[in-house]
Amino acid sequence: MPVNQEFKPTIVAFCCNWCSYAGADLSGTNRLQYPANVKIIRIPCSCRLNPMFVLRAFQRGADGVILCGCHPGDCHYTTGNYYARRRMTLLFSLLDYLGIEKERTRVEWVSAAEGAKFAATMNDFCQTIYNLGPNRRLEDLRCKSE
Amino acid sequence: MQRIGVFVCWCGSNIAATVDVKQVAEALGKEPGVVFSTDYQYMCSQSGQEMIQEAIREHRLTGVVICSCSPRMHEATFRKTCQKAGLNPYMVEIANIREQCSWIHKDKITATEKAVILGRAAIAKVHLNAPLTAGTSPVVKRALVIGGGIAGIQTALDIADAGFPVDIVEKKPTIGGKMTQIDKTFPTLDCAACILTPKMVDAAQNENIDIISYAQVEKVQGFVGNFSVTIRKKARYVDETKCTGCGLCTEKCPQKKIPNEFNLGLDNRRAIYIPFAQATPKVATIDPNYCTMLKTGKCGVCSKVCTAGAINYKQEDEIITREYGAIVVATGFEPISMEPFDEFAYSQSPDVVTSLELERLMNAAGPTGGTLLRPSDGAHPHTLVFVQCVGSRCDGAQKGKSYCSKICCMYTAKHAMLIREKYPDTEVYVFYIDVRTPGKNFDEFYRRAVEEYGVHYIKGMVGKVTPQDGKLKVQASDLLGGRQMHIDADMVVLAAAIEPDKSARPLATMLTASMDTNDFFTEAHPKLRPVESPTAGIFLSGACQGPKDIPETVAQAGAAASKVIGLLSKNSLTCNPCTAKPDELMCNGCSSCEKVCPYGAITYVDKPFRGPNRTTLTRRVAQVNPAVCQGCGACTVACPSGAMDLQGFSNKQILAEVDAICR
Amino acid sequence: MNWTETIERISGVNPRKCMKCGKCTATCPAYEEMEYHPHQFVDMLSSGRVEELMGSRGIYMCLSCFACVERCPRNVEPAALIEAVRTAVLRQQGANHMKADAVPALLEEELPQQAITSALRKYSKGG
Amino acid sequence: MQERVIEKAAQLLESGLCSRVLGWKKGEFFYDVTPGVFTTAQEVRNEMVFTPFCGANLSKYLIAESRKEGKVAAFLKPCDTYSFVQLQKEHRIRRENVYAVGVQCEGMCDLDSLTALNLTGITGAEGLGENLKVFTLYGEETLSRKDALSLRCNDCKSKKLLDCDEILGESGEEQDSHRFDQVEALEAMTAEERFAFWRRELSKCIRCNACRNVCPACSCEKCVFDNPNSGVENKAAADPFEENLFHIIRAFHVAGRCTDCGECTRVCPQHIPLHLLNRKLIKDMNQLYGTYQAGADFETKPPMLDFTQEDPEPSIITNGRDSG
Repeated sequence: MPVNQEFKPTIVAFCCNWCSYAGADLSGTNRLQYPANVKIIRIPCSCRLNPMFVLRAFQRGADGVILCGCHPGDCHYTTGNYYARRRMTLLFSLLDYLGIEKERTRVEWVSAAEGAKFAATMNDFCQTIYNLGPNRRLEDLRCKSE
Repeated sequence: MQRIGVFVCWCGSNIAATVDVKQVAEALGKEPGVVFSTDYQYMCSQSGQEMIQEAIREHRLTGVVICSCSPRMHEATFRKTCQKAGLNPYMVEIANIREQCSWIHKDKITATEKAVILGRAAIAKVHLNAPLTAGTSPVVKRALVIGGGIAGIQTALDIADAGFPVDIVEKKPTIGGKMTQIDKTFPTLDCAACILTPKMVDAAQNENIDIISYAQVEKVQGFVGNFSVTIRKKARYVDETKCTGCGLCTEKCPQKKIPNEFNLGLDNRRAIYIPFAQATPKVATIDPNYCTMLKTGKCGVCSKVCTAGAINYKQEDEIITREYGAIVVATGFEPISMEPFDEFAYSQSPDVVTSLELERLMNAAGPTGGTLLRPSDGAHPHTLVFVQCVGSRCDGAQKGKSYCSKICCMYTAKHAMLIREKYPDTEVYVFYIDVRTPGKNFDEFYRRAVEEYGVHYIKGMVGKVTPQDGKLKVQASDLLGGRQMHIDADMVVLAAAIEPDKSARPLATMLTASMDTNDFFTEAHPKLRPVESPTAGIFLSGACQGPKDIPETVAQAGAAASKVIGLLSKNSLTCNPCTAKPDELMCNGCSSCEKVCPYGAITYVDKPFRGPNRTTLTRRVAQVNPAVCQGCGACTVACPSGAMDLQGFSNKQILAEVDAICR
Repeated sequence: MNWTETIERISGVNPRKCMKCGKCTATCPAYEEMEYHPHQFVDMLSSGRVEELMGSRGIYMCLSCFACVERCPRNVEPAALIEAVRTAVLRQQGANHMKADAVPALLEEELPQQAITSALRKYSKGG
Repeated sequence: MQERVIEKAAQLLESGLCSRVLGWKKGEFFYDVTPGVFTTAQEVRNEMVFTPFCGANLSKYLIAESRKEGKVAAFLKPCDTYSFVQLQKEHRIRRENVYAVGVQCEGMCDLDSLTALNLTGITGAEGLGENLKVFTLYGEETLSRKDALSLRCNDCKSKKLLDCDEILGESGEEQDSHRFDQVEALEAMTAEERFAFWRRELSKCIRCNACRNVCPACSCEKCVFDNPNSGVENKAAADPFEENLFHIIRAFHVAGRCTDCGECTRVCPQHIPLHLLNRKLIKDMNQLYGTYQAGADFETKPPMLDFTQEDPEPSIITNGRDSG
């Protein structure tokens, strides 16, 4: 993925501790490369992700935020990812409604055995964000319209 | 202000190869609050840990950040290390700069830069860590084994031996599982029933073991040490306490034409049946789909005939709810369906059978009374063709399984040997890709089949089987002989691939145990923790975790039992201290959190609060039971006022990590 | 001219997926007429003996009945491979397997018209 | 109707059934009716009103009032009763301390709806049954009340009076309002247009917190924006983004609890159409998880605190769907 010098996207990945964090580790153990722009924050379950954290990441200059969790039905806490699924769907819909590019946010279910899928998802997401360019809209949603 | 120590690990060359550890240590040393920063080849080694303890004492550290491998690897180690040095174990944070940094980036500059950022995030988090102490929760001294095959029985026996009560829940009317359908077992050729039935009787008579047969698990709640399981015991329409198992009713029942699942449909049984002679519990069961009395209310022959008066047509499903400290999954396997493999004409000719069906045909208690006869015309077969790897080692996408089913080579060698020994006039061909007999005395067993009993092992595959005028025209390739063979066979036996029992899927969701793409249960660690599921308190025994033969199953059953005994012998478990904690001053008492809590750990109470000008207001506030809460965090997001926060992963900590990463 | 690489590109077959079980050869109805059999196509491609395969007469005996593709447990598609070998042969100068003037000799009353046109398609470049 | 309301209030106070009455009080201007608590029948007769400008939703005040000693009577319009039920569902109101009087509502007007009819120099207005008499410097004007209804009353979703101890007039029925038209219009725009629309609207926000203070669903003991250790505490926005953070987080917090009463837009001094944010979430929730009206009953679980195994994946948004 050609990352030219000027635009280095910052991508925050929230990974649930039981499945996708283990999936990330597995892709590491298999030495599957994905861009260094992705930084992973470990949360106990995908249901721990508060929309505030996603907005805070964008506010602090992140260009893309992805939430990885267990496949529905696989959640260590039985129902965690079902709530996360609803919350993220509404958050993405609201951001899209405000005119923010909807490709900047994504949810992906990655199990502990899917190291390859994790790496592939990160590569694909980085490429999408790289094509989208830096995150301008969320920054200046406030300044005067032309 | 926190006094933080940063320790960057080389992990030999795993990290140091692509991350400049010195630069990372130096960069993190400048972060606010960091008073000590160093690097070392192996932080997790004895000397590495001593270095940490030394630094804690010397620099009076209040927080420790270790940039090393994944926390899933050594979080526990480093927490113990710091605890020994007098630091609260939850004041330690780990930055994963190996699996999520050094191993996945080749360019040293970017990898180092990322390692520094990850380190900063960990430092930002540790600044806001609060010392936590793990609470304890009681352990219910009773185990549950789901599945009554050899795996379940062996696990239950071992647990019962250690003095703990254990329940076996078996879906079928009797325990015993697949092994009861098998004739002889490899490599010793002793008869399956002879070595299994004593264990079944043991299990039945053992006062610590309670067999709940013809029942399925419906609901599982709670967590390790405190599972509450709801079991549905299906109605048998026969009173277990009265029935003596005499079998009179099974002879008199007018409904005769029901395919007998125990013999895989090769013969019929009655509407009221006992699967086989040594069934445990030896109690008749009425099949509601076929019994005319239950369907139309006209018949009742069995209740007239029954001397013990055990028949009760009004019997209802019984719901049993019990508390357990540990659960062992032993749901076993099923051969896959042969329908998609129409090139072998499995559904066109009764003489094309799977290996399990062959077991029944050769078994003394089987439909043909032990003599091998062709299902089509009952004649004695003279040429048999065995086809290996049917559905195994396939592409796995369209049809068949991608894995090797492990047990087929051995049981095919066993079948070939037994047939050649009992009927020397038969010709036996085995078409194989490669024979895999890696166990103890296994290869010698296979060589005996070839050398002593003259079984024709041909490296090649059967391409097509066409049933024609009473014979099966087999067209196969002989790769070593470089020829295409055409054999007129009397019977073709398919070594079908095996897959997990279908009922395992809903069970996995109930137990929050995850499954791999082939629906086998995923173990906590393939090499180091093969008999535990990632969910604490759930253990795996037998083929539900992957294809395996009886010796391995029994070994794994023993291992699972020892893990259960290890768990049940504890009076209490230290539970996860990272639980939710409400801030009562800000709690609205709106019970949003209670609605999303999967464990029901939240209750409400009216508490007095100081109101304006010295009045007291009583307000409804939430309370979390730390022993029940597992720390998932669903409530923290459902709570609008942010009153509910999760210790160890608090809102402020995660926001600090986000800030550190995006800075 | 590196034939192995071109044939892999044309056919899209990955010979490494083959586990040498021989099921394709077992189901091949034209086994007797060929000196190299379907499992050998794959093996020869992966061991670089493609020229030898292109020289053999057997590649024209394949009926493209696709039984080997249907039955292969690893989805290796030997038929697609041999089709690519035939195409590679035809692409060479003047290497048409069936010349136009040879056709009348092969004609028989009951030979369906379709057989001739499909043979021309398969055995000559012009098709 | 005003006389009946005043009579009822006075009668409740004199009979001693209630020690206080929560109703609408004459404000400084005719269109500026403020909520008020009356303790004596005499106060009620002087200051209590029920004019076509009583837009205020009184149920939020019951949180504090129901905790005090003695019973409080409260006059609630149909849309207010939805908030009343929703707050009870969240155990915020002690029902036993409240005597709820439902008041039939013909739809309320406000200054904007009058000026929209380019009436100038308005000095007063009076409701006369079906129509409205407006006094201006240049003479009187009588028009039908329907034309002067405020925006939210035009697409009123229900005239039903829920959980009332007594009703003045009748309790109406739910109406299929086209309240999502504006949301659909916005969704039909391209992302750039939507972004420009919201940038223009949200840039007007002066963080006066009026929308939060009036919203019955936004009634936390201590709001996350006022709480120093919430991590997102901010009074005035430090950077451009924090303005929108406030509105997005607020919309998210009330998701599933907002009864779409429209108070936020009514009180916004900058006339930002804040209800369009909440309505968008309500529309999505109805579309994705089944129609749900907050405060309609006491049992059903709000969509954000519930789930089904078959919920659509978030990619339904990111990979695009017909946003209509």
